[in-house]
Amino acid sequence: MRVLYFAWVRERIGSAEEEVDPPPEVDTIAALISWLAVRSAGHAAALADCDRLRAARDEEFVPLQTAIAGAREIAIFPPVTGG
Amino acid sequence: MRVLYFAWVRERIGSAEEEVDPPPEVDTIAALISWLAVRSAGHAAALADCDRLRAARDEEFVPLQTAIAGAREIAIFPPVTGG
Amino acid sequence: MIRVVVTSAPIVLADELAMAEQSGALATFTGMVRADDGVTELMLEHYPGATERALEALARVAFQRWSLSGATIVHRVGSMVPGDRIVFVATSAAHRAAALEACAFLIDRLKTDAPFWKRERLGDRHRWVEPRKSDDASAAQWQL
Amino acid sequence: MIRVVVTSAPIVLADELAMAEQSGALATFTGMVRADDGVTELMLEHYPGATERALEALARVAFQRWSLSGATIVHRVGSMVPGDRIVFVATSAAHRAAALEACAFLIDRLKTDAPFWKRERLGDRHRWVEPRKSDDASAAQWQL
Repeated sequence: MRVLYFAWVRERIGSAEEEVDPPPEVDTIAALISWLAVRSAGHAAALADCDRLRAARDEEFVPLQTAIAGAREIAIFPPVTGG
Repeated sequence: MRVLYFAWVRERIGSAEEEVDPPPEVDTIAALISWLAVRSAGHAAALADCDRLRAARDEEFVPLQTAIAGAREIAIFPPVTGG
Repeated sequence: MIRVVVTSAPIVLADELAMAEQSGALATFTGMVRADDGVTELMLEHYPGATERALEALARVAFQRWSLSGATIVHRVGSMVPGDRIVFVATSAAHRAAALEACAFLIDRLKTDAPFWKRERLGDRHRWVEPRKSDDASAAQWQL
Repeated sequence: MIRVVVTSAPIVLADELAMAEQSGALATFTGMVRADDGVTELMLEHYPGATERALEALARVAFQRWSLSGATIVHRVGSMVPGDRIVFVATSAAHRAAALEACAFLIDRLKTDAPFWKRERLGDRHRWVEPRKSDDASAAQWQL
């Protein structure tokens, strides 16, 4: 599964994307975020506070409680600020 | 005093403006309209129904009850339809 | 900056936009002649002098109420055909809500507050356009 | 007609207007980079693919809800300086209320529904723009 990072999430992690293979008990985006957070100090800094994070599953905005089974691509990012 | 007519008021009267000198008892725009209405069949057709008329005094929209004393120019016209 | 123009010349959007103040947020509205019911020509009559005065008063009200950096009103008069632009309004402000609201205010209010009259031609007959109740309602919602 | 463009090229208003559908009423909104607090550069990051998808979905919603004849969204990405245009929205409909409302809807909703992130540069430091509560409130007023 591919995980994409944007904005300050990307900056803190130091990478725009990574390929991951989470274990079966990591079943939602929220669980995926907790699982990713221990990978590095950068991951921890980026992913510590779920309240400041939003996500997309296969290019579609979804709540963090969304299941990840079958997803090709999960994106994790701060609240958007376009327009 | 100059009286201006616009739109179908102008068309029915057959003239865009005229100079008039109403007697002192013709003191408001509504009274002026009644006084003008008897001038010709065209005036009567144009000025019969006060509900369908609006007016300006010296280029400023005003109610028909407005006094005409001291006015240079009174305009009489249908409700506006610009934009 | 306030710009009010009443003209019989066509309204060129690119030119108007180039002249419009642009600071943060710019909202515009353009009204065009529709070919409803087989209308072939629209004649716009106005009250020279009073028209400019009414539009300038309206623009000044919007300018202050929404702290605009720019307000433009261009209204065409005379003979037009379907597709021609009748009116262009542009408002500019630091933030979008002010620009969008002021633009809607100006177009709603100029329909009831400025001395213009529309006459439609349909083939060989013509008719004066009746004011719409919905226009009065739209204008009335902007308390002054 | 729906037109959605995400581009790193400057937004040219005259070109966009020439392409926008114009039928009866045309409303536009243009957002520009402000030099607030000494901002010298704005960097717009986005999520390629998802961005276009979100904007097209939004344009389709507006198109149906207000029976539009045209909806255009052009959003710039990459590096910009104060005065540069970030976003252009145009909506066209038979009547003005539909065009004006749909235009306000699109700009309000794209601020919360499309994956863009703004980073401001102030001299030699930079900061990510925080979302504004007022943007959420503006977007939420448009019930779907």
